[in-house]
Order: sequence, then structure tokens, then C-alpha cells
Amino acid sequence: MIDILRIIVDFTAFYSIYLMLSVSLNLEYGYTGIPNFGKVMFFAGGAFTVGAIAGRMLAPLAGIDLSKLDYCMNNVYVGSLVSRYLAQHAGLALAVFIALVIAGSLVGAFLGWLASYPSIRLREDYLGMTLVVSGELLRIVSLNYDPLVCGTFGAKTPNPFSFLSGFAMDFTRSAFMFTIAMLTWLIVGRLVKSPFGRLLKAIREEEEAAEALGKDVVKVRMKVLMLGSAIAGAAGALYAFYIGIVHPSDYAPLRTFIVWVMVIIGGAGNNLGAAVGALIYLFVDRTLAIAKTYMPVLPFDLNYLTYVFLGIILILVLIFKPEGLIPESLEVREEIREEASQ
Amino acid sequence: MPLLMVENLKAGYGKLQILHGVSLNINKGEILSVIGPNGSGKSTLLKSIFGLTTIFDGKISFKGEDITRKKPHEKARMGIAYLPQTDNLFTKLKVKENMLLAGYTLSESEYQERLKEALEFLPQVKEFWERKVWTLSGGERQMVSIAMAVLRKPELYMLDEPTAALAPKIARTILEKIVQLRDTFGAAIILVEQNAKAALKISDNTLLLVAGKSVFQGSSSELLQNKELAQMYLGVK
Amino acid sequence: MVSDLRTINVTKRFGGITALNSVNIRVEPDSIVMLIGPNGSGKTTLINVIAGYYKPDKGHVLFNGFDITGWLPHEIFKTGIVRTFQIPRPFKKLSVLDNLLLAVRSNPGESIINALFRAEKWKEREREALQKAYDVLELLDLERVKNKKAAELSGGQLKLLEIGRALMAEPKLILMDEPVAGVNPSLAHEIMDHIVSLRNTLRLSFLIVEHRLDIVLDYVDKVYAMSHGKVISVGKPSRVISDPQVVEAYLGG
Amino acid sequence: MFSIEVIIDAITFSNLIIALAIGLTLTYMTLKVPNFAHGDTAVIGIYTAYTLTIMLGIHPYASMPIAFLLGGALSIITYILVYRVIGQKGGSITTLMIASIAVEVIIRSSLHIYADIMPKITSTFFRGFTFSKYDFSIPIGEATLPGVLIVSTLTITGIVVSLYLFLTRTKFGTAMRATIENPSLASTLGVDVEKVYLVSWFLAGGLAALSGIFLAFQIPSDPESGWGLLLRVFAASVLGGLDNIFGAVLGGAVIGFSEILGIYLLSKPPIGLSPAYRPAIPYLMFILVLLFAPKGITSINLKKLLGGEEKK
Repeated sequence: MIDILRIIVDFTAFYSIYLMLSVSLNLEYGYTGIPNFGKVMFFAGGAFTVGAIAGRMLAPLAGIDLSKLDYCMNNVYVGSLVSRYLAQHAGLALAVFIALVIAGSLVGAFLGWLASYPSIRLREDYLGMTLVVSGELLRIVSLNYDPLVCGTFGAKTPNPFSFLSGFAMDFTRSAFMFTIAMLTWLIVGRLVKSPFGRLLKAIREEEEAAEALGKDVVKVRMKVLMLGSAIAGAAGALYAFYIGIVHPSDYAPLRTFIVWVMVIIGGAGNNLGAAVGALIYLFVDRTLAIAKTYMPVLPFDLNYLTYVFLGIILILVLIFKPEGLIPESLEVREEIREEASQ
Repeated sequence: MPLLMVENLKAGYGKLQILHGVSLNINKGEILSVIGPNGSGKSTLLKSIFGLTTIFDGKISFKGEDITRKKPHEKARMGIAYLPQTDNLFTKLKVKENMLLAGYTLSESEYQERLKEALEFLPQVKEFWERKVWTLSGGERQMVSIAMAVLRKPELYMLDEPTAALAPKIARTILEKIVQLRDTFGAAIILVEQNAKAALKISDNTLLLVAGKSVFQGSSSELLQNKELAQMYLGVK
Repeated sequence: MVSDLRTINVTKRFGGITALNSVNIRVEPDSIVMLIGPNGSGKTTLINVIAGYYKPDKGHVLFNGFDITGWLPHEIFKTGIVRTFQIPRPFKKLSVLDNLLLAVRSNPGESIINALFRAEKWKEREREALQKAYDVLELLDLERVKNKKAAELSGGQLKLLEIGRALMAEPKLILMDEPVAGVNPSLAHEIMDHIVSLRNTLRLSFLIVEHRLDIVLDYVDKVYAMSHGKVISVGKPSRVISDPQVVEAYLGG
Repeated sequence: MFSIEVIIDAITFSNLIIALAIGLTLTYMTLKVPNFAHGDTAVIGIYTAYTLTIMLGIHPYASMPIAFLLGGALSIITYILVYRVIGQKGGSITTLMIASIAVEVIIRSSLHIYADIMPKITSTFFRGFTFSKYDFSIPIGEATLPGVLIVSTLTITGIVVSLYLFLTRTKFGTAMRATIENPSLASTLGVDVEKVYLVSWFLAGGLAALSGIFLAFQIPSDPESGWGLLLRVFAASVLGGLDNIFGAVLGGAVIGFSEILGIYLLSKPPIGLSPAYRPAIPYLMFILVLLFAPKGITSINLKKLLGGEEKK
């Protein structure tokens, strides 16, 4: 019984992270038409923020003098001491958790602002390539520049939920993550139903006509990329805390691909589609991961087969159901209409 | 039997109807000029005959055969050459490469023979034989595109504003060449012209198009004497 | 509503071609002004310069005395000049109603913060906009299709929607690029009737580029004829179309 | 300033990037979409050669024609099954790019599965191998020229020259260039546009697989090698303007040389940068090119030099 609960709790944590990523890509691509092929960069931005700051910032509190020892060589040790310290200070631990998630989203937003510079000027194909390359550039720098997240060592992240233990800890952590993810989903859902969401679709459909109607297209695109990247950054921070270590090689372009799979299968331009897409992906992924432990030993890593399947499914959807499972809906604006007729 | 016959053609782009019933006839060895203010559907008429628009209603027959629903390349093979106003040449390619492509479907010996004919007709083309098209002037380009058409020996030429944006002197040379096309090859030519006066001078018959409808159809001299031409042309009455 | 547009010696070159050569026009308050001329005479270029899509090489565009030369399209919109496109550019996947609502001037709901947290700021505005949109729908006879995707409209309806969006924007001056091209004559006359009544009731001004002289001429106050980037004739419609220079330009002398 | 070894490295590496950039540009010109699976096609060539070497004892250089055919065939298959279908259904550029990324993931993951399975059959590692032990070398004076330098230089020169002759001297080659510029005009003249596209994709895939083999003579290869190559090839092709094959040659040379010579200089004192930053050089160049010369170096210079007209 506890096994199933554990699986559900673990699933919820992952779902929270992927939900945020797919919601943010859907906002950018589905609603505004920005093909963000560098999603992983903003996700990494948030995770690196946690990896770079958390251990170093809290070490003095745990009684460690970082001037006397090499942080990167000892960061696992430092991390566990910090976690032990946080276990005694639940309030501080949660404050650190929230603060770093916010910091991660700010860093994401900053990277989004940087990326918006080319994204305003470039055609979609060039933009796609640029964002992929930028993401790889960040990964190479982070792999080799130790002061960031200790390069190939990776940086241990302290566990802000160490004041609890066992299932209670896992449950609380997942509950926190899920709350943040649901809030994000609801907020974005509210946003895309508002006149702002309508404006995004208009820019996606006909940029010049939107300009002719007085819309500052450049500024709106910039805002969207910053908001989407802030969400991705927060997701990265949550992921860093959840996994317990930030390792640059974890932030490979394949992650971007997975988010695209979720958005396309779920249905671009529909906030519910993003949630459903993430659910479907995660269900397939987790089921296979669990099945793996019960299966006879395969002559190859099952993950690769999963990716082959995902790729094929994605192509089939693009060919036969390009609008996704839950297509974009036509906004009828019932509520306001009724009020208006009164 | 006329070479080409268009009956009550209604056509446009997607849902947008531009032609609201146009009819015309043209015989071998005849120049028909299509004139009218812009926006009246002159270019659309040529495109529709060639099969590049949505046809809602009407009939197009060529040499007695119904070609209303035929595809452009089939019409090209039947002997209709359509020279659009722009994008009628490969600008990044040399003139000689453009000519080679005009004879793409011909055998080598046939190609050489036709090329000789085409260059006899338009000897000027030899002067810029090795140059890339984008380095040519507008008039030179027009020469090349006519030479490309001649190479394919069509029975019907459809020329969309061949003198647009050309200096008057060069425009006259092009119009002279068009007359020669008729006289040398006995071809039929539909000529869309903005410059109505110049077109009327060289054409046998004229079709005046206003707002997607044929307003006048008949001999050019008749129209030239018509005092109300100007008013009709402007589409005021 | 005040609206006085002038261009002063506006010149625009593309490469070696002078598309506009020192053009001076004026659209007086409460007037319908028409631009005519053969292909390539520079009419649409002039519209694009006024609407901010091109920057002129020389000259000025003045609106109500303000120099708006070189402003960006969305800045020009804020002054009260609204344009329509020759080929309609609807937001295809949005409903007709949403297409209209999008044209609302400085909608507070189009900011992220307001959209999320200050519904009271924009709901009211949205309600007003909706009332107005219904008026526009009725005016243009588009009520039946209000909840259809714009992509499903006919060509004529798209033309009307294009005008509808301009009306929603509380314009002072509407620049219209071929509003009745490709529209059947009875609808075209209706559109022109609307334009006249808008001029009379809302006191809007119009600058219209159109080739369908047969339809439009009767409705306009003043005509500018252009040829090769220059204004060659100006005045009452009847005068301009009988001007030998204009006829000559059209026939290509 | 540079030792002969560094120069040799730079030439060999540039040859590879040039060959790949030519192929990427060819397919880009047909669909206007960057083919994300292009780098993986090169790795398919590597694995083809490696498998033939391990199992049949065929020398990697001798496998080049087989790799060429296999890469070309695979490239055509993906074009027909994926890009053409989506294109005909009216898919946007972004849709085609997503599909291309999906193809990339499928090929790369399949290569991983292959690299997992094969060692169990052949008892040999299928990751991190090189062909260097199969290479020959020619001593010239003080230096030793590795075989891959000679073979790759001859091959790439041969390819560029024959491609040039094919595109400019043959009727079909001329038709290819014409189709790329204006497909609808070409089709009205009787050119089979579809055939042109198939040939382009075949050549692109074939060239990639064939030249991929050179990479394994220089550095250890595995299924991930294609991704890093791809991004360098993006840089090279974009630098070349993505609209002409000879721009791709120039772009490939510039990127290849800057990477090898650049990291050599930067890793020496006083800077002493870690050589692991090597890929950052082409990536940075890519971003700079897009920000400051988005149409590529060749297009700008050509236009200014020849005083050509502006084209929309």
C-alpha cells in the first residue's frame, strides 16, 4: 500500500515540474507562436540558481567556513550538513525553499529577457536554431566553470524538507510542488482567457494587423518570453531541490524535446491541453520506468526505446492530428456577453 | 473556330471573386489587348486562363478542347505560354541557363535548332548570354523571357504587362517584338497593358475590362475612335 | 473630433526608384478624400508612409499639427489614425467578435498585471467594448457570424470586418486601402453609405485608395490623382476625372 | 605560431564541417527548414563503417561508398515519410522543425540501442571507438601527415568540384538550382520538382554519412557525436547564408578553423582556458553571426561587391 502511495507522491512531484514546463511552452508557442526550442536553457537557469546559491549561502549557518575548504570538492558533505541544520529550523528551511524558487524564476525571466532580443528580430527557423545553440552554450559553460554548479561534480542541493522524514517528507514536498504547479496553471489559465490572452493569439495570427491596431508586438513577445521563462526557471528550481543535486549534463536538449511532445500531443493553444499532454507523457514514462524493474533484462537501455516511441508518436500526431488531443477552442465570451445584455 | 475561346468566366482567389463574367475570342495571327484600370482583373484573367486561380464558373476552350480544369503544366504542353509580370525568370541563373531550362523537355538536337530560331528572332539576347539575370536591366530581362517563350514555340502567348516599369524607348522595342511574334510565327497573343494607347496601336482587337467585367470588345480602331473611351476606361460610366 | 492630416513634401525612394516625389496632400476635418492613379503611382506607398510602415526619406507627416513623421505603426495608431489593409488580415482563428474587441484602444486588460489581478479595471471596459462591438456588428450586418471563426467568413464579410476593426478603434481618421475591391456592387455601395454616415454622425475623416471609381466617386469630397509618385491633379471628383492630365496618365500617353 | 599538428587538425576538421554544411544547405534550400537529424546521419556513417570493419574486416575508407548509399537512402526515407507528408498537409516551418527534431531523437536513440546491443554480439565496444589504428601516415620531412588529412582533403575537394560541375554544367544540375530559386516556374517548364528534392535529400544524407567517417579518425565517437556536429554545422551554414552551397564551403572552413585554432590559442598561457570549452567557440560565433549578420557573410559581401539590386 505504501508502495503505491510512494509512487503517486513521486509521480505528483514530477508532474508538477512537467506541468509547469508544458504550461510555459504552451504560453509561448501555443498562444503567441514563439517556437522556443531552448526551453531547457531556462529550466537550467532556475536549477543552477539553486545549485549555485543554496549550499554556499547556508554553509556558514551550518558552521562551515568556506574559505577553508574547496566547496566543490566537498559539496556533498556541505550539503548534508546544511540539510541537517535545516532539519532543526523548519521555518528557515521553508523560507529558503520559497526564496530560491522565486530566485530561480527571476533568473529564468532574466534569461528570457536576453533571449527575447534575437527572438524579436529573427525568423522562426533561425530563432529555433539560436535557442538550441544558446542552451548548449550554457550547458558547456556550466560543465566547465566550477564556481557555478561545480562543473562535472555537480552541486548538492540541501533538502529543505529534512525537518520531516520518510513518507511525511515526500508527501509534504510533493504537496508544496503540486500547489505551486497548480497555481501556475490556474494563473496562466486566467491570463489566456483575459484580453491579454486574446492579444497573444492575435499576434500569433497576424503580426502586422496587430500593429495596425496599436499593439506593441515587440513588447508583448518580450513579456511572454520572460513570463514563460520565469515559469520554466521556477520549475528548474523545484527540480533541483527534488533531485537533490544539480548536474549540468542533466540539462540536455532532450528535455526541450519532451516538453514539445507534451504540448503538441495535448494540444497547442489550449491550457488544458498542456496539462493533459504532461499527464500522458508522464504516465507513459513512469509506467515504463516501473515496468523496467519487473521486466527481464533487455539487451539495451529501455529509455532509448521510449524516446524512439515518443518520436514516432510525435510525428504521427503532427501528420494526423496536428491540433492535438484537446484542440484550441473558439472563445465565445459567454460570461461577459450575458452581463452586457442585462 | 477561334484558337482560344473564353465564355462567361467567373474566377478569383479562394473566396474572393475578381472576374464577374468575362468572354473573349482570339484567332491565330491576332493580337488581342486587354486594357482597363488597375484592379479591373486583367492579370487575374490571364492567370485564370492558365489555371492559376479558382474558377467558379465559365468555360475555356483551346483549339476546340475544353481546358477549363486543366493544370498549368498541361496547358503549357498544349502550346500556351504565360509570361507573368514578375518572377518569370530564374534571377540567380545565367541567361543561357534560363534558356536551357526553357527547352528542358526538348532533345539536344531539337533544343539547338529552336535556340537558333529564338536567337535569330531576338539577337540581342546573345549580348548578355553569359550574364546572371539579376544583373540585367528590365528591358533585357523582358527580351530573355520572350526568347524563352519563343523557344517553346507556343501557339498562344499571354503577356502580362511586358512593358511595365520600362523606359519608353525600350517599351517601344518590346512592343515591336510582339508585333513581329505575330508576323513571323503567326502566333496569337493576348497582351495585358496598362499603357492603353500603346497597346491599342499594335493590336487587332481589344477587350476593355472594368471591375471584372468586359465593357467593350471589338476592333482596336473602333475603340480608338470612340470618344467616350476615356470615361469608359476610368470606369466612371 | 478633430482630424487634420497633411503631408509636406513627402519623398520615398526604394533603391533607384522614387515611389513618392514630394507629395503634399491634405485631409481636412470631416472629409472623405480619395487617392487615384494607375498602378505604381505611389498610392499604397503613401498610405504606408502615413501609417508608419515606411519612413519617408524626406518631408513630414503632420496630424493635427503634430509632426508624426517616422513614428512606429502602433504609435501612429495612438494618435487616432487607423488603417485597413488591401487584402484583409483577420485574426483567423479568433471569433469575429474577438477580432473587433481586439481593436479597442488601450484596453487595460491587455496588461499582465491587470488581466490577472484587477478584473474590475478591465471588465467594465470590456462590457463597453462589447456594446460597441454589437453596434458595429449591426451596422455592418455581421451579427449572424459574430461567434464564427474569422477564417470562415466570405471575402466580402472579411472586408467588412476589416472596416469594423477600424471603427472599434475610436478613430479620427481611417486610411483605407481598396475597401471595395472584390466586393459586389450592392455591398460596395452599402460600404460607402456607411462611410458617409460615419463621417456625418461621428465626424470621422477618410483617406481612401480605390480603383472602383464607378462606385466610390459619388461619395467623396475631394480627389487626388497621382502618377509616377507625384500628385498631378486635385479637386472635386468631376473636375479631376475630366482633367486631361489624369486621363493621359491612365491611358499611358 | 601554430604547430603543424594544429594546422593538420584544423584542415581535417574543417573538411568534415564543410561536407556537412553543404548537405544541410542543400536540404535547407528545398524546404526552408534546418534538418536537425543531419548530424546523426553522419554518425550513421560512422557506425556503418565501424560495423563493417569489426564484422567483415572492411577498411573504414573502403566503407565510404556503402555509408554514402545508406545515409542517402535514410535521408530520402525521412523526407518521403515525414517532411513531404507534413509539407503537403500545409504544416508550418515550426511544425516541420518539430518533426525534424523528432526524427533526430529517433535516430539518435536507435543508435544508442544499436550501440547497446552490438557489443553482446561482437564482444567489442560500440562507444568511444576511433579508427586511428586503421589509418596510414606519410612522413614528410619533420612532420607526419595522417592519412585522414589526405583522404578527407581529396574527398571533399572532389565532392566540391564535382558538385560544382554537376550544378553548373549539367542540365539536371541547372534544373536543381532553378527549382531551388522558383519551384513553380521550374515546374511550368517541365522540371520534375519532386525528383529534384529527392536528389537533394539523397546527396545531403549520403555526403553526411560518408564524411562522418572522417570524424572517427580524429576523435572517439558515440551516438551523441552527431548532436555536437549538428550545432557546428548550423553555425557554418548560417555563416554561409544558407542559400548557396559555396557559402557553405566558406562557412565550414571558417568555423572549422576558428574552433581548432581558437581553442589552441585560448588554452595556452596567459589565458589558459580549459580545452573543454572548445565547442563554445562555434556556438558563440553562431550567435554573433545571427545578431550582426543574419543573412550570412557571403550574401552581404557579394551584394556590396557586385553592386547588385535588392531582392525581396
